[in-house]
Amino acid sequence: MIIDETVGKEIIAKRVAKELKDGQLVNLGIGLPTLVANYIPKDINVTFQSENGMVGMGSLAQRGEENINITNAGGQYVNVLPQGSFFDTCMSFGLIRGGHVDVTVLGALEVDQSGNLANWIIPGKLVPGMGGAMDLVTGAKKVIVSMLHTSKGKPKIFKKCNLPLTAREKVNLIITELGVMEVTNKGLVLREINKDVTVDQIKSLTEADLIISDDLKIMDI
Amino acid sequence: MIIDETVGKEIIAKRVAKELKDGQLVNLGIGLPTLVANYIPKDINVTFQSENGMVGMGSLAQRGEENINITNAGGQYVNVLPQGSFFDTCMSFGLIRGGHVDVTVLGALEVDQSGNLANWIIPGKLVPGMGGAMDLVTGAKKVIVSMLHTSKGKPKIFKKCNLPLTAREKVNLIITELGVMEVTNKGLVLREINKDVTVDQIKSLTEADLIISDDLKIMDI
Amino acid sequence: MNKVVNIDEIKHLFKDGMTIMVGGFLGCGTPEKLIDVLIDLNIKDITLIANDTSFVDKGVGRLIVNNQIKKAIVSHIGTNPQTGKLMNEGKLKVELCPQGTLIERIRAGGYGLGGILTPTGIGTVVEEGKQKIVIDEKEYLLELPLRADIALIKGNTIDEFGNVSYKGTTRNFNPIIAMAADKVIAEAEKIVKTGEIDKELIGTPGVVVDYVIKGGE
Amino acid sequence: MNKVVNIDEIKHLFKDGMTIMVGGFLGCGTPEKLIDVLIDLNIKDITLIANDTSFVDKGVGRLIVNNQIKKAIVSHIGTNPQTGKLMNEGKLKVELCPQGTLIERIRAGGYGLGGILTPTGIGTVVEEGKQKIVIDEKEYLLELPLRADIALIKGNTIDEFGNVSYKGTTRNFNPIIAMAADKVIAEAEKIVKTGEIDKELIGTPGVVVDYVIKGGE
Repeated sequence: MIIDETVGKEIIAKRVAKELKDGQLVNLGIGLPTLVANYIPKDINVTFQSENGMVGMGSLAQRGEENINITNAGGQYVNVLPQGSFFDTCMSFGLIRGGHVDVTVLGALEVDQSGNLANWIIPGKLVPGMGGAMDLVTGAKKVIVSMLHTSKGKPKIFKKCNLPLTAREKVNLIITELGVMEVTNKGLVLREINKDVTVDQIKSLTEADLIISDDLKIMDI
Repeated sequence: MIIDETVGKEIIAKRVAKELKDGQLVNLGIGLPTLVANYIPKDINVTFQSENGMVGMGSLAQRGEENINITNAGGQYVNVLPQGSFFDTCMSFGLIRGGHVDVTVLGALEVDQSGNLANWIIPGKLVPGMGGAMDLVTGAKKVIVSMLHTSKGKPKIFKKCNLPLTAREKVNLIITELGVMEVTNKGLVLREINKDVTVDQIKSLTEADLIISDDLKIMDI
Repeated sequence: MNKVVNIDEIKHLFKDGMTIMVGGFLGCGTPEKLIDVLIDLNIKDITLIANDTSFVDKGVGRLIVNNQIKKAIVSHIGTNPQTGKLMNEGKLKVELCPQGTLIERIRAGGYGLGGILTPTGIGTVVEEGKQKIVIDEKEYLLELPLRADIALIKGNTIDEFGNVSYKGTTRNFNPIIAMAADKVIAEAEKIVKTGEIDKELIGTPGVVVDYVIKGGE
Repeated sequence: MNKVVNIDEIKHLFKDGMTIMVGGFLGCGTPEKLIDVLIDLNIKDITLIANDTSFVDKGVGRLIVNNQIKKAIVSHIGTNPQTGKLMNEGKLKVELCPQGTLIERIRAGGYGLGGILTPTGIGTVVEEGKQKIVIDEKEYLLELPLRADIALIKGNTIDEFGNVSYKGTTRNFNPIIAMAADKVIAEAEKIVKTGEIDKELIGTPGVVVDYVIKGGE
């Protein structure tokens, strides 16, 4: 590990937050993506969707202040903000599939240079199910994969995913603690790099072919 | 005309009302079918749907007591009963197409012995559009055509409809001032006859082949 | 985030030849002030998607009378004689669609579905030119999605974020068309601060609404 | 018309081998008292249609643990380890379906549609064995309707006629499954006289509800 895991996750969350724009509707996956909410720039207004039936989701409810009728997609009690509202699952996935969700941020087991994503099953081992992930990746206008660059040193960004896909060629951006990679027609382009790592280090930790941007920048966090 | 038109309409409405059962959800078309609401037996509870977005529709609103937010499918101000509720057009036609509406009662330009119905267009003359009629006839569990037996003496019940259809083979029952006819696999069966007319009279006013029920009864009104 | 604007701030959105969806059922639940705007701007060659063409002096019926509609995709035109007249004169194209099919086509457009399979219209002229699909030995028509450039919706109370609450039978097409257009303008009877509407009463979430204007009460 | 009944009056409705839909998302919005009834009656070989299999001690998760489910059609089983265990042992069949597809399939079953066309699942194992339809050069999967013998829904306040109001995120599958089953049983936190719920708050019209029972608060 070049960068400590906890620090890495914070770097990822901060960088993802900078991708969000004023007025957007955003769905954050469970786990690491949830951290993004902590770093939204103060001058922009972003609304979070929770696919179990809410927009305007706020923070986790404080102990003792839980409303048992308001949960997030992980089943935890959450607050709802003034602009928020509730709806059924049809409407929730209408927002998702219909392209009303501007950005979805998800973790990955594997992602590849064609924008394929695998994050819902390891056959024979782990079968949680796809939940809303397939719809989110298929329907959201922009799909950001946010994850640690490797799994205990093993690459997670491939030329071609090995695991069953969540969706085909839908990922737009991959943000890890080491850099920012964009899926383009030409392949996977490294746009930004963490100031503490080298291009060679990233390449050695990435199975995919990385195209280095002519305009490579230091990761903006 | 064997029977006066106004009297005829009352006979039809009364007889249709007897087809309705406790607990049913019923959609009454504009015009003659609307009169049915006046004759519902007191001992049964029937709920009326209005396809513009309501169940539990009551009577027309009294002048001066109109709520401009509550109209029927004809655009008139109506009352809503205690069991009533409102919804959008998707839900309204979900109730209709999904078979939740037990009975739909409609008028007809033409109806035939196979259960075909034509009531939305006279090409080159009158093109009101189908509105919700096609969905109602296709989706309701039971389709009752209620109409005067003839149009100024000309038959409206045919071997085969001439006008463009509203739906194919969906009509279950035809109720006119002269009798009650059921669409069966074997053809159109005359089940009941108005006490003031003869079978020959009905036959002469019907272009369709009428099968006379072995158990022909006097019309129950 | 305050989406409440004056009429002047939305005028630039309208262009000749646009496809516009308008809420309402025979005028009930139609944003009349937004119809006024279309009339004032005299926007021409509109493709109108709505339940019906209302009455000559009400709702979208006024756009028909004012010759602003090129094509109307609706379920019913019987209450507005001018629609039939213009149609017969070849000045207005009318595509009649069963009401339940029409609203599901709009929903499909807004919900990212490729189309709908409905039994309605089988065995009628409605099936002409359409693909039929057999499921479980029953025939269904494949009907295609509809979307618009702009949707004009009417709400009762709307907050500054664009959350809309409806009353009575004014809902009809409104909550559905709000999902199926590139821009959504909501006309309110009453505008309140964000958060002041009981959340259980919100029928259209503000996230799909772009502009809010104040209409009549 | 009063649809409020005691538990004893609905017991006869349940039979081994039935298909049952249950509302709830990880247990939020699940009718726990109706789950109790299923457990008390020890109904076996149920085909369960729900969003997920919840947790071992909550909602439909309890039916999994009690070995009452033969097949589960759900979008997610990750929060209930027993589901995966029984599945691996061949004692439980699990059909995983994307959440947005699952709810639209149920809706199609309740709304009389022949199926849905969704882009979700294209290029994944979900498309296996399914018909693909190309609309406007884009591929969609044809997914088939789902219906059940019984739907068990959870509402907040319900009136005697069966009109249901929901709160917060307890809606999820509830209003949709209420349309897609031969019998619908609604569990209320609070029961009121018909007409006492603000009509604008009614999420499921009583006309589709057959029985109302009082649950916990």
